[in-house]
Amino acid sequence: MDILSLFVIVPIITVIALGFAKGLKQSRIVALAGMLVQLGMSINLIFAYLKERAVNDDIMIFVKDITWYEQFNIHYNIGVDAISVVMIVLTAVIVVAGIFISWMVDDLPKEFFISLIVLSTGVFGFFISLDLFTMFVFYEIAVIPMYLLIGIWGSGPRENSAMKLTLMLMGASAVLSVGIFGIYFNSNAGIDGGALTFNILEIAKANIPVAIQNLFFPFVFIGFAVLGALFPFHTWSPSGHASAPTAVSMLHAGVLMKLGGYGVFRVAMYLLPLGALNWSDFFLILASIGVVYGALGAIMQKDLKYINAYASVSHLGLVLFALLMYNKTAWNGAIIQSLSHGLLTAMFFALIGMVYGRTHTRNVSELGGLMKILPFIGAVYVITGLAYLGLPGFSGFIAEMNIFVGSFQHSDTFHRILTILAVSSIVVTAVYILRMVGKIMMGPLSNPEYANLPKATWFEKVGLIMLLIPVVIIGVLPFGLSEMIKDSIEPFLERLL
Amino acid sequence: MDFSYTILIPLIPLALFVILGIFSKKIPASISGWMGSLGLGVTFVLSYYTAYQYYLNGKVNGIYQTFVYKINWMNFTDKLHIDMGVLIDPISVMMLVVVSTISFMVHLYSRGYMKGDDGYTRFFAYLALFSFSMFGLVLATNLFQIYIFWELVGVSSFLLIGYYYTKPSAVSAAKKAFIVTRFADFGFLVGILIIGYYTGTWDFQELNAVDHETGSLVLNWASTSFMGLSVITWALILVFMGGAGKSAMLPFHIWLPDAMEGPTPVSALIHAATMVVAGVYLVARLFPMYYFVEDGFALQIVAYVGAISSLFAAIIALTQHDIKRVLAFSTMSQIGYMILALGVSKYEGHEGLGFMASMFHLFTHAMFKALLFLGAGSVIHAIHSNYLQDMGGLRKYMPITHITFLIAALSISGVPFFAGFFSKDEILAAAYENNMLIYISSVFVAGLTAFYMFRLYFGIFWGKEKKYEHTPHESPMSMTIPMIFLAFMSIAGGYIHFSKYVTADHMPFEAHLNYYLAAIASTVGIIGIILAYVFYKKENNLSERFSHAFGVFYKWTYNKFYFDEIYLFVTKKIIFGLVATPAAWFDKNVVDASMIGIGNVTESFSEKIKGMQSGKFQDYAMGFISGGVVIAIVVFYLWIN
Amino acid sequence: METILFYILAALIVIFAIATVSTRKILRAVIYLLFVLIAISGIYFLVDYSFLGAIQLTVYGGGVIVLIIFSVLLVHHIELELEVTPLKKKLIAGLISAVGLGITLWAIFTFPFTNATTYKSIEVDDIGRKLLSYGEGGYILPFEVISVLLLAVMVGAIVIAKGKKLNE
Amino acid sequence: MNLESLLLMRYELGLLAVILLLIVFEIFLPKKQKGSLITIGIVLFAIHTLVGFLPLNDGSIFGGMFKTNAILHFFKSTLNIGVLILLLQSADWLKEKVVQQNKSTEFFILLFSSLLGMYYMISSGDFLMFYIGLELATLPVTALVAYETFKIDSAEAGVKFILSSALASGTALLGVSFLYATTGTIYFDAMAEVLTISNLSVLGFIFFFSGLAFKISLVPFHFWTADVYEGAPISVASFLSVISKGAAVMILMILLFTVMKPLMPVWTKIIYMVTIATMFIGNLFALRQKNMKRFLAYSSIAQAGFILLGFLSNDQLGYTTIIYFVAVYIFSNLGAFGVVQAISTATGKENMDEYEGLYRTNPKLSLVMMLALFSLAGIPPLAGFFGKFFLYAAAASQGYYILVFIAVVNATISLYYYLLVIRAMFLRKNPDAIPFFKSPIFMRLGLILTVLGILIAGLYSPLYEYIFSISNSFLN
Amino acid sequence: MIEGISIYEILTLSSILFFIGVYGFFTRENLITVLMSIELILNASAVNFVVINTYLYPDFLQGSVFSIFIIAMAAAETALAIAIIINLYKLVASVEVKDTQKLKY
Repeated sequence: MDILSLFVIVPIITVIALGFAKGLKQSRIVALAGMLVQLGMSINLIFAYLKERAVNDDIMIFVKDITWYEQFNIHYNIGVDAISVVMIVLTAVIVVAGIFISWMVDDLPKEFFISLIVLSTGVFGFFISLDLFTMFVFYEIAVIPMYLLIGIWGSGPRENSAMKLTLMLMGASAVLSVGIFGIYFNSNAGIDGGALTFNILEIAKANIPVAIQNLFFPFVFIGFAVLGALFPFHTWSPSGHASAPTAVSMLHAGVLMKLGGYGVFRVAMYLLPLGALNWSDFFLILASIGVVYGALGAIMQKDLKYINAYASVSHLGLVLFALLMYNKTAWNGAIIQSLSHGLLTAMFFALIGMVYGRTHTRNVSELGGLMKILPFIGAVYVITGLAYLGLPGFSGFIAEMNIFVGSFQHSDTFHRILTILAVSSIVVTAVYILRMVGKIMMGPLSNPEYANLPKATWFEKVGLIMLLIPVVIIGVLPFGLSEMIKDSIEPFLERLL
Repeated sequence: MDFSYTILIPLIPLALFVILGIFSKKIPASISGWMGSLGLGVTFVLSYYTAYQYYLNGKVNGIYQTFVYKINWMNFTDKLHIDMGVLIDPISVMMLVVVSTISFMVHLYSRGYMKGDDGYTRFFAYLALFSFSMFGLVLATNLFQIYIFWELVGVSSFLLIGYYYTKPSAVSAAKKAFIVTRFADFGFLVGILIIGYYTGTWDFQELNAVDHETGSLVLNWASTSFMGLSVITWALILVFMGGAGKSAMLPFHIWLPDAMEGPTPVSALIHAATMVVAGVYLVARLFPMYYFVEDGFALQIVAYVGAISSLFAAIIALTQHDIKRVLAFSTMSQIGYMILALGVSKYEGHEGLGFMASMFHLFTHAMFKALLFLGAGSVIHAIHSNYLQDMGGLRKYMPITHITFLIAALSISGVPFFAGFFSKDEILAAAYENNMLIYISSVFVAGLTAFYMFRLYFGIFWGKEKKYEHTPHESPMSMTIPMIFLAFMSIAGGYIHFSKYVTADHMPFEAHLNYYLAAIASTVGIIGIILAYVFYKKENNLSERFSHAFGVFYKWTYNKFYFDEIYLFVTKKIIFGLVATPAAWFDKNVVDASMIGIGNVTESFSEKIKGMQSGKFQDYAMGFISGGVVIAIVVFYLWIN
Repeated sequence: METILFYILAALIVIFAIATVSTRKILRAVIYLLFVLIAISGIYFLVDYSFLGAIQLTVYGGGVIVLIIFSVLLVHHIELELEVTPLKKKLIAGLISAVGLGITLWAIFTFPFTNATTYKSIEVDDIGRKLLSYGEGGYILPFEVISVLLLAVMVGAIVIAKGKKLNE
Repeated sequence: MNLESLLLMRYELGLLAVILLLIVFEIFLPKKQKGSLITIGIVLFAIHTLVGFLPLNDGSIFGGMFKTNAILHFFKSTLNIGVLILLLQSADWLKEKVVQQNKSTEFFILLFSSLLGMYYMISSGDFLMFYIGLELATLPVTALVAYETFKIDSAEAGVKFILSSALASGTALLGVSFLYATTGTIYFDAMAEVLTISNLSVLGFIFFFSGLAFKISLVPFHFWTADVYEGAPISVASFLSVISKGAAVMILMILLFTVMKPLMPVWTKIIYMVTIATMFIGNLFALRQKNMKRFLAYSSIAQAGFILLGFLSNDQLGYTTIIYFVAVYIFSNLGAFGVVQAISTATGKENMDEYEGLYRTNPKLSLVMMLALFSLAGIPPLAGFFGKFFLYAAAASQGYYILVFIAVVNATISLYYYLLVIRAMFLRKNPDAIPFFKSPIFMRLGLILTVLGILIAGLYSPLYEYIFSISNSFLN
Repeated sequence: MIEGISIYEILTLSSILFFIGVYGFFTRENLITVLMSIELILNASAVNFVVINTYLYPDFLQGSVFSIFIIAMAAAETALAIAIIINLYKLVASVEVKDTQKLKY
């Protein structure tokens, strides 16, 4: 059994095991066990990767290729480069943290963990697959459990939010599928005697006519970017996050939304480079609108989760923005940004969940002065906030600086202006983050009943600290990570520039 | 010679911060206080040792060398990268001395001042964090490192201002400070980006390298110009925007007065002596660039901003009642001095008087302003009020405070033989040589300074006693000792021959007092003192009469020329009201609505067409046959042509 | 001679067909239908396919019509007036039928039929052989299958007819 | 003509034998043991199904009136499995309702003879056999639709169905007569050679096509579907929507790609139009449905629209995908109908909002339903996803990207209403939800089979490989 | 073969017959009369087969045989239809089309 397939198999085994678990205690233990194994494997994967990479300079390594539907030349084809590796690690960390955070889920615990792990299976599979079809399969597997997770365990207008989210994302994947066919049926262009293929690396060898690329790039790009909350297709995210249970928000904002950026990078831009170049300006404008617009939207929100959701729109807009900048540094930044946003937003949702679980409100104006009552949560909240607004020493700073410096390497005014626009978002970010932190954590205690809220429990602490550690590590010692990522960006660079 | 050990200077506070921060619950107050002071004591010693070493034998044939120890921290592009390290040159060493001194003193002082406060340990953790960031800032080897620590300094100031986080005013002050400076840093960052792109480096040595033959920067860049100015000039202006933000220059000064919500030692450390002069330091750091790029156009702007700010602040300071706010404005005004001094300075030799003067004033000002704050702190400690109205006749209760405060006041007012006198005189000289207008305003400011300082002094320690709920008492040793030390410094500091140590081109020169200017300055100062004496020594209504006479002007001054209101208007009305709210509305009613709309349209359409299924099978049959017929027609149509 | 006969039959067919679908007396409708069927059998006789004509008469005249009449008597009393169809519906139906007819005729008349030169009348024993032979052009399989079909239909009809209420 | 050539008709003869055996049992079994007839019927049919798996070689007998080949084989076996599952699922409904009316054997006879008709229809070699097969497949079902003679709905549905289908077969006949007029033969092979595009032949084709489209219930020939499904007993509805539709699709494919090949430029246009109409109408109507049978009726109309996509690619992948999707669709739809059947038999409830909170009382049923619906909606890794994806691919391979886009849009719409059911069952909490009940063994068996099909048919590619290997065989 | 009459006339006749049946199917308000219209439709096709056979392709008797089966089929259909209609009559005491509109939308 090869090292990568395990990432899909272990979750499946866990799900089966969960099938036999009874009650909250067993289910959470089983789920935790399975995902800890997953986490261990992913940590191990880093070292395995580095070891292998030293001797092996293929684009993808640990490649494993099994023919699945030979008539369509569909393969179960997996392999990783640094980008996938870091994404996998991120996923594993957040899933484990999510399980800790939802340690006390009361209603249908077994089903909850099953859906959660099915979702993560999809994500892991998505990150390891090199075959468009396999990738697409895992993509939809990752999306569909959200419906149940939000619908059953959510709060507020959960049914509508779940429906909206699911339909918008599945609609996006439908659009995506058209794009995939467009790629597939031109995948042997320019290769005499080449067979149609879904294999990304194979398709990359073909030179698809530019007209075709221009035609299908929007499909693929939008198909993925909706998941990355591209303006104006982001509206599923605020309501969805607001209604979702904590762990799900964490997983969704932390990991699932990253599929968007990853897919754009790995499929849309890698396979349709010319189309990407021709469309980049248009989508770049959308992305930068999203960056500023999301931040502005976040200022006005009352509901903590809405604030965070719009913040995610802004920060993921930055990812797409950086990707469309066609610059090594910016891409590097985009990937680090994905990581950092994943961890930070997960922390935020976890914290919000804790606050909500205790005070039963997420309305900023009703909360206040919780720092005194919940010192740990308060402290972590402040730290997260500062990290989120790009304080040096945390991952967010590294990511943003890479993006800004990289984007600014363009000599034309258009990109410059957009870059400066994007930079200006750091101010707005500071505004809403401080507003939120200042209001709910500092100031006088808003409600005397909060005076004796329960302190943070051990599993909450573990969950938060797990997430905080990588944030600080990336923030203080960025060089290792960015070096690791950089040489995986090379092939994209060769292809696009 | 080897200065690598200086890396310890930032690292010790960092270690302190980590320990205190993580175990803030475990460590008892007494221990943490001692730990903090001890750690800073070590850095204090180290810094002085460094200074001694450097200034004594850091010269090679008459030029102060620059020592750099750095590691590569992160690579952006193959050219652009961030290094982390220490850079030892005259100004950084001088800053080391200042920062370590004040920080150490404040640590000692706080042990007394903060006694009994829950979160004592947290306080010292924050202080340590600040010291770490500040040291990192002054030792920065490149523009990006300075930016990083710039942000860290900002955040520690945020934490310390918001130290009493249950006080809404404190929280809002902290937010204000952070956001305003953050806004300024936006300019700073863009400036950094531009410099990085055009020069391909952020390293100070490369940026500042001066070719002495041609008298211009070695560095060359694609001299693209933007709106009539070269991009680098723009970059420098933007960078100065950041500096202005931290140093509370116009129009970013509004956060400074509110920052006084923080504990007084913090005000002394951060908002008087060290952090607020970061802007000055930044300009000084890049001085060659400022000076040489386009014949110092950017420098001109710097000069005027400084001058205007100093005048503006001094005027406002006349009318404030909160003693800490008065001090805050005076700080702002003094920093304006330094900035303008830099602005009017030149590079070579004695020409660079302004640079030297600015640094000199930075040094002395740090001492006496810190002292003033500590004094004010001990007063507040004694009577639990910030307001001048509640004070008076305290001299007999707290003699040490009284004396030290007086010394500081004299020093800042530029009375001869006190530290401030010398540094201010140099500044005025520099201004006189270069820009008459600025010179005149500066002299005027000197007078105002003397006046409001002594307004404070008389108001606090003389005048008639107020009702105190308990009789005021002198502060404990832990607080007075630092004050005494600083008092000593704010006299002795003046006798250091700065021009021998700190100059723009690292070459010592002989600066001597310009008696004629000095005379003018000191007379103006003394006039100011006398006026203050007349107005405030005894209870009288002169001041009221005066303020009535100046009616409107007084009102404007008292309200700080309505700057806060303007900002409030801009943020609340324009940003929130005219941008963010519409954005939110748009999001809800256009973007989201359209998404939902698609769904609703489908639903309603399916409701409309349900009549097709009328339940009458004959209609179905009609559908059947007509469907066939229609298909036939279409096909024949399609296929006949 | 035959030509005239054909036209007469054609006229009868059309007229009575229209009468069938338009009269309001249901029993008359049945009778008109009977006339139509008989006329059609006349056509069969004209094309020398008397066997089929005979079948037509027996099966339809003898079977189907009687069946229909019985059912009519079962569910109506005689002289029952059918209710009139709304005119609008009639118009739409007429329109659709007319258009359909138009297209059909157009298609037919645009097709160049070539009448066969050879001509032979259809003999009964010929039909019989074909129906019972299984080789090329033999029809025993349909013959067998349709028996199954009749069986099934019979069973179905019986089941439906005998269906007694559940509560009995 | 000898015996082993007669063995080519093994399926038909076997089924006929089953029918006759049942009649015998019916006659000789004492009254009180009539209940056991159900078991007997199912067992007999199971045996027949198993026998069906035995290898059989291709060939044509009766002067080419009856053809058989590998793909037909496979398809007949698929139909058998479908019917077997359906019987398992409807076993206890028969026990509950039908036996006491003493109509169970007839039920089997009618069902089987309809199946026999489909056998003949799909393996017919000329239009006569096709027509007879069609009628044999239809008429018994009309009886079955009206089977619950004490229910007005059932009777009404029966009337509607038999009259509409009579009209449809009449139209089809006219079409065939025109085709006969233009070609002079009713044999498929002969006609394929001489058929050319002319007004009359095209018109004939359209009339004929509309007759067949009626059975597949393509828009605008679909109107009967919903009413009949709603009125008919659930087993019959699912038989109509799964088995007879599947068979009709099969013969349509055979005819289009063999006999009607010369008309291809025409019928691709027609298919194109009809596909779009079918998908949209089916989905739009399904949105509003509350009655599960009606809901599934419209959903199956939409599914038929998706199936047509496969006809647009004129190559082996197209044929394979059509058959594959039909097989997958049989499993998925049977799953859905089975759950409806189970609930209806146990509680008599057939409305979507009566399903609320079902998961908390009957988790297993709800899960089966969810799998079935997700498979219909095309959610991986269930079989339906692969089927749909390949259908899209088939259409896209000929460059019909716009059509594919329309199709995926419709897939999203369909997902919406499938999720409505999921919502009712999983998301809603309902104090008076349907209480827990234990389904009898037959039902459970039937559902398990469908679930296996849904899970395996997609992930396990050899099935598709196998169909591909034989899918060309009907061409010659 | 009727002399003086080409196939066109006869096909026209059958087409007219067919569409009269269709018209009847559309408009009749009584199930039994609808049934009769179906008889017309089926007969039209039967006539077609016979005539086409005799006029155009007399060599094989395909059409003629076909028409026989059509008639048989028609009879079977009618029988079943009537059974079902009568069953409906048993339940609702009417055979009007308007009484078969319960299932809709």
